[in-house]
This record gives sequence, C-alpha cells and structure tokens, in this order.
Amino acid sequence: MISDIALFLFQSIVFPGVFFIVTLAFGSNWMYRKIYARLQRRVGPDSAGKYGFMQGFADFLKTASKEEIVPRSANQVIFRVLPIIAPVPIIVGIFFIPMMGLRGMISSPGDIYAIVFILTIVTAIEIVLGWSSGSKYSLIGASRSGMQLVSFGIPLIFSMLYPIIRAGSFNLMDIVLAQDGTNFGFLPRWNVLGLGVIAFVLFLISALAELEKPPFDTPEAETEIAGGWTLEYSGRSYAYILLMEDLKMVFVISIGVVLFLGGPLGPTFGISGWGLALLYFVYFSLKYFMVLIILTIISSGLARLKIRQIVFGSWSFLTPISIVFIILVMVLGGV
Amino acid sequence: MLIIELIKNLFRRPETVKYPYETEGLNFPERLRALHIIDQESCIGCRKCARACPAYVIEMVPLTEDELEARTEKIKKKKVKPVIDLTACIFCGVCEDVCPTDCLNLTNHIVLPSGDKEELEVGD
Amino acid sequence: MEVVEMLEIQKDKIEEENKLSSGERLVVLKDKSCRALVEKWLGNGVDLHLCSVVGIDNEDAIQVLYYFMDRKDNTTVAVAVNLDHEKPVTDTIGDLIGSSVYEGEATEMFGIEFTGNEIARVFLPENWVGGYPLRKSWKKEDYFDE
Amino acid sequence: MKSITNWSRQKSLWLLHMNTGSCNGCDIEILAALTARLDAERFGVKLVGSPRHADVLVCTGPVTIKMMDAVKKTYAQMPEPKFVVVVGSCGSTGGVFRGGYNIYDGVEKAIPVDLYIPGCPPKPEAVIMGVAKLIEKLNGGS
Amino acid sequence: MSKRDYTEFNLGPQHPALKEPETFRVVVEGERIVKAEAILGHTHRGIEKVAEQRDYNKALYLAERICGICSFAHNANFARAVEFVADVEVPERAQYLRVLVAELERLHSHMLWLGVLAHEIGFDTFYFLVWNDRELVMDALETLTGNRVNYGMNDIGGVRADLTPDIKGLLMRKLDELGPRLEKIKEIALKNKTVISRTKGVGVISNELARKTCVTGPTARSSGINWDLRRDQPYFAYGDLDFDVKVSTDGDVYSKITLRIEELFESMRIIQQVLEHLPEGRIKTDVRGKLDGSAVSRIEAPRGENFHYVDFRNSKEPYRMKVRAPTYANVVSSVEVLVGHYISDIPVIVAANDPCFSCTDRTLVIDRDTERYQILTAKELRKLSIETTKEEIM
Repeated sequence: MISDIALFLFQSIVFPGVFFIVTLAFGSNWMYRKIYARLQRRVGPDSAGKYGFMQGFADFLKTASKEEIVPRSANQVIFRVLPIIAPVPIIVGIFFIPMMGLRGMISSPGDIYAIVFILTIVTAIEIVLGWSSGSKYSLIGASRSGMQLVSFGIPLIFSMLYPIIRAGSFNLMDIVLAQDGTNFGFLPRWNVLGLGVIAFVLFLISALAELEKPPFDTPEAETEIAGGWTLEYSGRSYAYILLMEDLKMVFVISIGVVLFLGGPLGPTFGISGWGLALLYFVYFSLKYFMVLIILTIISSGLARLKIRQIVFGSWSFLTPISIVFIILVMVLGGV
Repeated sequence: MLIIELIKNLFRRPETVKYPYETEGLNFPERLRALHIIDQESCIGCRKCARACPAYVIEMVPLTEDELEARTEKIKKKKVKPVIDLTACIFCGVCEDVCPTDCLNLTNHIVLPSGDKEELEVGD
Repeated sequence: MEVVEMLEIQKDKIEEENKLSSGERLVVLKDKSCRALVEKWLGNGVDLHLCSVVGIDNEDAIQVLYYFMDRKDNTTVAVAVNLDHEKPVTDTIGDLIGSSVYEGEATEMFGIEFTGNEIARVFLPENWVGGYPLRKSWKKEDYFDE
Repeated sequence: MKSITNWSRQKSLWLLHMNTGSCNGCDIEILAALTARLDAERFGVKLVGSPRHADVLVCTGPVTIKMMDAVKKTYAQMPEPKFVVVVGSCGSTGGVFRGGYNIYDGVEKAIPVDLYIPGCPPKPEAVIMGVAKLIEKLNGGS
Repeated sequence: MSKRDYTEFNLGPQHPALKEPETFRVVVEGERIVKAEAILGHTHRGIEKVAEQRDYNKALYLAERICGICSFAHNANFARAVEFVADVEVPERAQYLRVLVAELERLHSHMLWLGVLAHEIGFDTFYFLVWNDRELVMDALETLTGNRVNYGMNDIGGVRADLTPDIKGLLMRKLDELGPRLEKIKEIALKNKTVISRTKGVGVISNELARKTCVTGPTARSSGINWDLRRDQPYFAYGDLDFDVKVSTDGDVYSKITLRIEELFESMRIIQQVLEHLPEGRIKTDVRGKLDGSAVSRIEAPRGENFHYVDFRNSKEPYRMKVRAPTYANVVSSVEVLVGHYISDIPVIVAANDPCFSCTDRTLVIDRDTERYQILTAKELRKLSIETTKEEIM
C-alpha cells in the first residue's frame, strides 16, 4: 500500500511525471529552435548548457525571476491567477499519453474525450488570458485564437476519429495495440501507413494551428499585433505562459505519435520488464522528434496566413475533406 | 523548391561564425574605418583634424607640464594634442585624410563596447 | 502640349527668368500663385510630376519654389512665386497634384499659408508653439529656455 | 539560488529594439547581428515585440524630442531587472547631429544607460561584442 | 453598424513591424480597416537647419546620415548638387565608381527590403536566407569603401577611395557567388504559395492614384509609370551603360516583389559592365572656396527619386538645403490604399513601398508634449467619436 503510494508519487512528480514532462517541454523548445536555426543556416542557441540544451530552462527561470507588472487596465484577479494554473490541464493531459509502456499514467475508457476537452480548454484559457489583459492587441490576438479554435476543431477531431474507428475504442492503449504487428511482414501497422496518412496530414495542419506556430501564428503575430494575447504578461505569469506553450507542443506531438505512429511500439527483441519500458521510451522519443522535425520544416517553409484565409481555407477545404474522409472510412469499415 | 532547400540546409554546415571565439570567415578589410591610433610622438598639433571633423569630436587638449618637457626635436612647437571622443565619432576618416604627418590613423580593429564613456577616448 | 511651349504662351505672366546651376529654367511668376499655370498644364494633358515644393526665406520675401517635371517629353522646370515676408499667402495645388504634404511642411516650417490646404502640420506636433523654425530669423532662444 | 538566477539571466537576454530617431544604419546592423553570419541567438538572444517581455532595451538614435516620451514609457513598461544598451554614436552623444537643438543628444538624457557600443554604425561584430560584454557584466554580479 | 464596433489603435512609434519609429493610427471594424492615417515625424533630426551652419564638406557627411540604407544616394546627390553650383567636372573614373557603389547599394537595399517584407508576412526563414546572401554584398561594399553602412565614399568633386585590382577581384568573386543565390531567391519568393496569397492583389496602387500622388521609384514602376531617372535623365555614368527598366501594371505588393527582384539582376548587369569598362584616370577634382548659386539634383535611389536642392549665397555653408526623400512621396499613396484591407495587411502594404522614415523625417522638430499628433489624411476621422486609447502601449 505504502509502496504503491510512493510509486505513484514518484511517477507523478519525478518520472515520468511533472519534472520529466517539464524537462521534455524545455527540450522540445530547444529542439524546435535548433532545427529552425539549422534550416536557416544558423547555429541556434548553444551557450546555455551543452549545445544550449538548457536554453528553455534558462528562458523560463529568467522570466520567472523578473518583476511582474500588472497593468491597470487588466482584470486583476484573472490576470494574476490564471497564468499559474494554465499549464496544469496540459500536464494532466500528458499523463494520459503512453510513453513508457502501453498504458499512460492515467487511463480510462474515454481517453480521447479528455484529450479533446483539454485541447479546447487550453485555447479557452488563451482567450481569457488575452481578454483579461485589457489591451487592444491582446484582444485581437485572443479573438484570432478563438477563430482558429473554431476553424480547426472539426478537422482535428475528425482526423482523430480515424484511429478510433480502426481500434474501435476511445482508449489510448487500445488504439496503440491496434497498431501492433506488421503488414506484409515488414511494414508496421501504424495508422500513418495507409489510408491514415490523410488523417495524419489533417492532424499535422490542425496541430500547427493549435500550437500557433507559423503559418498559423496569427494570434501572436509579432509584426502585426506585437505578441497578441501574451503581450501584457511579464515575470512569473509570462514564464508560466512560456511553459504552457512548450507543454502544449509536447502534448500535441505526443498525441500525433500515439494516434498515428504506433506510440511506443517497435521491435522488442524479446526484452521485458524495465528494459522494455526503456526501449518503448526510446521508440517513443524517436517518433516524437521525427514529428517535431516535420512540423518545424513545414512551419519554417511558409509565410503567415491571414486569419481570413485561415478560416476560409479551413471551412472550405479542410473540414469538407475531413468529413468526406471519415465517411469513406466508415463505409469501408475501418480499413 | 524551398522544402528541398530547407532539407538540404538541415544537413549543411551552418554559415555562422562563432564570434568572438573564432573570426575565420569574417570580413575585416584593410580599408575598414574603426579604432583610431594617434602617434603623439609625431603629431605636430596643427589642429587640421579638429577643424575638418564633421562631427566636432576631436578636441585639442593642452599638453601637461610633463608632456611639454618630453617633447622631441621634431615636435618642438607642439602645444596641444588631439583627443578623440569615440562615442560621438562617425568614423568617416576625414581626420586621417587631412593629417599632414600621417600620425592619425584609423585601424580595422572594431571599437570595443564599454559602459564607461571615459574609456572610449583616444589620445590621452 | 509641352510644358515649355505653355510657358511661352504665358510669357506676360512671367516676371523674370533665370537658370539654376544645374541647368533647369527657373521661372518667377508675377502672380502670387502658380495654380492657374498648373491648371492649364493639366487641362492640356501634360503628364505632370511634382518633385517637391521648396520654401526659401529670402530675407525680404518668402519664395516658394515648385519643381515640376513633364514625364512625356522629359523636361524640368522650376516655378517660383515670391510672397510677402510678413504674411505669405498663396493658393494650394494639392487637389490638382499630390503636393499637400509638401505644402504642409512649408506651412509649418515657414508659415506660408496655402489657401484651401487643410494640412498645417506634417512633422511638428499640433500644439507647436516654437514659431517657424526654418526662417532665417528663427532662434532657439526665442522659444525655448535650454 | 541566486547564482542560478544570475546564470539564467546571462543565458537568456531578450532584446527590445527601439529606434529613437536614428538613420536606420544601426538598426539594420543589429538585425544583421541576428542573421546567419553571426547569429546572436547563440547567446540566447532573442528579439521580442513587447517591452513586458524584454530584458534589454536597445536604443539607436539621438532621441528626438517626439520620441522622448516613448522611450521613457517603454523603459517604464519593462520589468526589473532591465538594462539599456545604446548602439551607435547618435545614441551615445548625438554624434554628427550633436548640438542640434531638436534632439536630446543621447539616450542617457532620458534613461540610465549600461553599455555604449560606439561606431557609426558599429559592425555587427561590435554588437555581438556588446552582448558578450553585457553577459560579462552580469557575470560580475549585479 | 453602431459606433462601438470601431476600435482605434496605434501601430507605433515602437512596434516590431516597424523598425523605425512611425505611427500608423488605424480604425478597424473587426479586423477591417475603416480609416488609416500616418503620423510622421518621430525621427526629425533637423538636418536641413543643422546643414545651414556647416560648410559643404561637413554637410556631406550630414547628408550621408539622413538615411542609413540609402546613405550613398543622399550623399552622392548632395555632392552632385554642390558640384553643379561649383561648376566642376567630375572625373570619369569617379562617375563610374559612383555608379558601382550606387548599384551595390541598390542590391543590398532591395535584398534588405525582401527580407523585411518576408519578416512582415511571418516568413522568417526566407528573411534569414536573404539576409545571409546580402552579407556578400555588404562584404563587397565594406571592402571597397571601408564601412558597411555609411560608406563615406563621396567627396565634393569625386570619390575618396579607388578600386584596386585586388578589390576588383574580390568584387568579381562575390558577384559570381551572388548570381546563383539570387536565382534561388527569385524562385522561392515568386513561387511560394503563401507569399503569393499574402501579396497578390494586396495594396493595389492604381495608375491614377500613382500619378496624382506623384509616387516615384519601384512603387511608380509597379503601377505602370514607366519612369527611371537612370535611363531618362542619365546622371553619373549611367548614360554609357546598358540596362533595362522593368515596369509592371498590377500595382500590388506581389508586382513590387517581382519588380525589385528583376532590378536586382539589372543591377548585377550594371556592376559587371562598370567593372569591365572602368576608365583610368583621376578620381577627384578639388573644390575649394565659397560658392554662389542654387542647384537641384535628382537621382534614382533604391526607393525612388531623391531630390536635393541646395542654395549657396557666396558662402561655404548652404543658405538653404532641401531634401525630398522617396518615401515622402510614396507614403501618402500607401496610407490611402490601406482602407478596406485587414490588420494583417498593414505591415505588408506599408513595407511594400520600402519606407524609410528617417529619410522622410529629416527636417526639424521640437516637441514638448507628444500627447497629440497632427493628422495627415482623412480629417473626418476626428469626427468619429471613438474612445481614445487608455494607455498607449506600443
């Protein structure tokens, strides 16, 4: 009993809990910036820690140690409190992701419901954060954030439907297990290999929009609205917002890995126990970084779209495509 | 295509030069107009540079007692010496052009930043 | 019709004619406005381009120098009007050709009033009290303590 | 704890670039210091858009009287600890425009300055040296 | 539509999209711009007044610092105006060298503009790639003139630095390297779908508006005005050189990108010709003493026509110096086309003209209280009763 509690505490706080997740978030931030720089023939951050690996941590710590300014025009309570709790839903969401084994830290028959709910809640938090700072730029940023949520909600959810239909379950473990084994003896039965590639592309586009990375960085567009909804935050609040954005990246990419790339699955070589967990984690991170690199290349190769173009494009292309696709999949009976 | 270019870039060596740790590949040409050197030994104190300076940053400072004593035969009549305020200098090189004894020169060493204006003076 | 030809026809309105050192004709009008001339030019379909409006404080008079170019036959001409030093007033040509901001600048720098042009400030603030700074008699001490 | 905070400050300098009436020369050289050739991001330097996020205010230009208020306002909006770096001669003393009555002869008349980067304009290498110097200054304890 | 649908806000004077302090006050309904106005004058340094107290040799360096991007254009233009007054013959070699530096400057300015535009539309990768290639031009300029930005190349009556064989070789090498890179830039900029979607049909300046507001340079050429001072009123050595002037009739931002990229290749051609046909001889004629007379000089700066008027009255100091920078002519048109576009388009349209406000704002300003600014266009805007911004953030 005691040891169970101890294990749970260890899991939730140290590994693969909050501490680890935050490290992963900072690592992803560093990785993103490094790849982004590399694509532009630059070196990228390399002074904080080995190869600049601690860059995300340094940014967080520095921002957190700064003075916090609350503008007079802001909604005092929300402005102070909400940023601090903003990262919490995403951390909870990441607990659902099976990284080390086939089962996440939290697992329920309706994992996907929770994940979609958390994705929506995060955007809602952004909108409230932007609105409560009481600046016009923030307000525009928040409204753009909302518009993106509305536009990309359907493609995102519909792209997630494909793995669900294939697995016949809303549970992430079932979805992962449905991707086990190989076709033709060598091709893994991941969702991305096959018809699911359409769903994967839809998911990547929606994921970029959710992450607010270019070309969908309109809510924070620096050259237009000077930082959007994050504009007024400083000090500790802004540090938490930075953390939230990094965590969001971990979360969204992890979902992609689990739903389309078979999560932690891979050749096991007959290893079991802790070794297997480690191996699973290695596979998971390899896939994770692959998706991260793909996302970075896409986002660095495109110019920022206008919010009108985003909404228009989403409703007239992505949404119909996703609907047709899902109907097709249902008719074919979850190929 | 940009995507191909980007993927190529991913595996290319970055073009970054890790200045100040390395300087290979950076351009510091001979003609670069940066830090001044004043050879006070051969300066005759003619004030030409001060008069020609478009930004009025060259101040002719009277020599101190010691410096007056230390004058050599060549600069016997010298009473003032140029002092350049680098914080206002526009590095146009006019002073170098007008100097009759070639004692004032602009080198290609960049002027190091400083938090102290006193440090950014040449000639003292 | 060419700009130059038009000038020849209107010879009676020209007070004196000089040349700038750079070779352009400098025409000083008898009138206190060049609006009629510009209207005539534009009415005859001249492809007119206004390069700039220069205000000059000539101690005894304020001169406004318009620098025109005809794109079609590549001629340039400077037209000047001499205005009263105390109360310089002339007509705007801003509605004919895009000179409003240049005129606005001349207004704030020299105090030239362009009738019909509402732009009175381009660079200086609206509550400016420092006089007309590009006039020769302008001294900083008259307006500011520092 | 204090040393970790100090370390993080050295490794993550976020700049807010502000043109206070300069000729653009210094501004493009600051941007050039961020591009591939020298890549100031190596030091964790990043250009940010909002004064609330910035650590360092990079000023260029002699502070025209119209910009005076904007400079002070921007500086006031930055959270502590904050630093001011002046790039170029105009910002340091007024440079070639010095004595002009329409300018304030340098940023120091408006806000306290921590570092001068002389040059007209300074080479991007000098801007990088300025960053290095600022990091050194932070290292010395603040 | 009730009044509360409107929001008014200021872009600038400190705004990440504008590297220079200038304010654009826009009124939006949702994200659509209803009214727009530019508030100029944040970078007035009083150069015209200051120049009246400096002799022409010193004012030359003042003119150079009107703008850091087109510094050579201002500097050479002032020198040319003074040379007219002094009535001196500038040696042919100096004329060619001036063309060389002017075209190198055009290369760097257009590439800078491309990068900045890419940054405005959130395409940072392209911005970094272009600016990386731009460093080649900067190296060439630095080696030739001794400085990266304010070259200090001109003197009244000639140029200060000669082209040695060493430097010529280096220039050749850099240009050879630049050629293929420009091709790559062209392909990326003109074929990227997102760039097209952000720039095509945006900010169309019609031919009528362009003629009415007297726009110049690439802005005019993109609106169908076939005018280039280099060809039509040749100065320096442009009369001897062979180059094309590109014209487009679309008037939108995309056509300006196309036009400027074409001009990059033309500049490369001109530079090659100059390097091949550079005549021997002196590089400077001395100008001394007092001058008398007035002159206008106009040259084609990267952004458009650059106008300098100087007036000497038996003195070394100019009695009156007037500068009309190209942006001053172009800014009115770009503000006028803002209406009807969206907030996201503001940086694109404003940047499309390659605005250089430090050129524009060179004249004098003294401002005791910055709370109120003068309105440039659309005076009826004031009638709109809009809640004023509580705290001007940016």
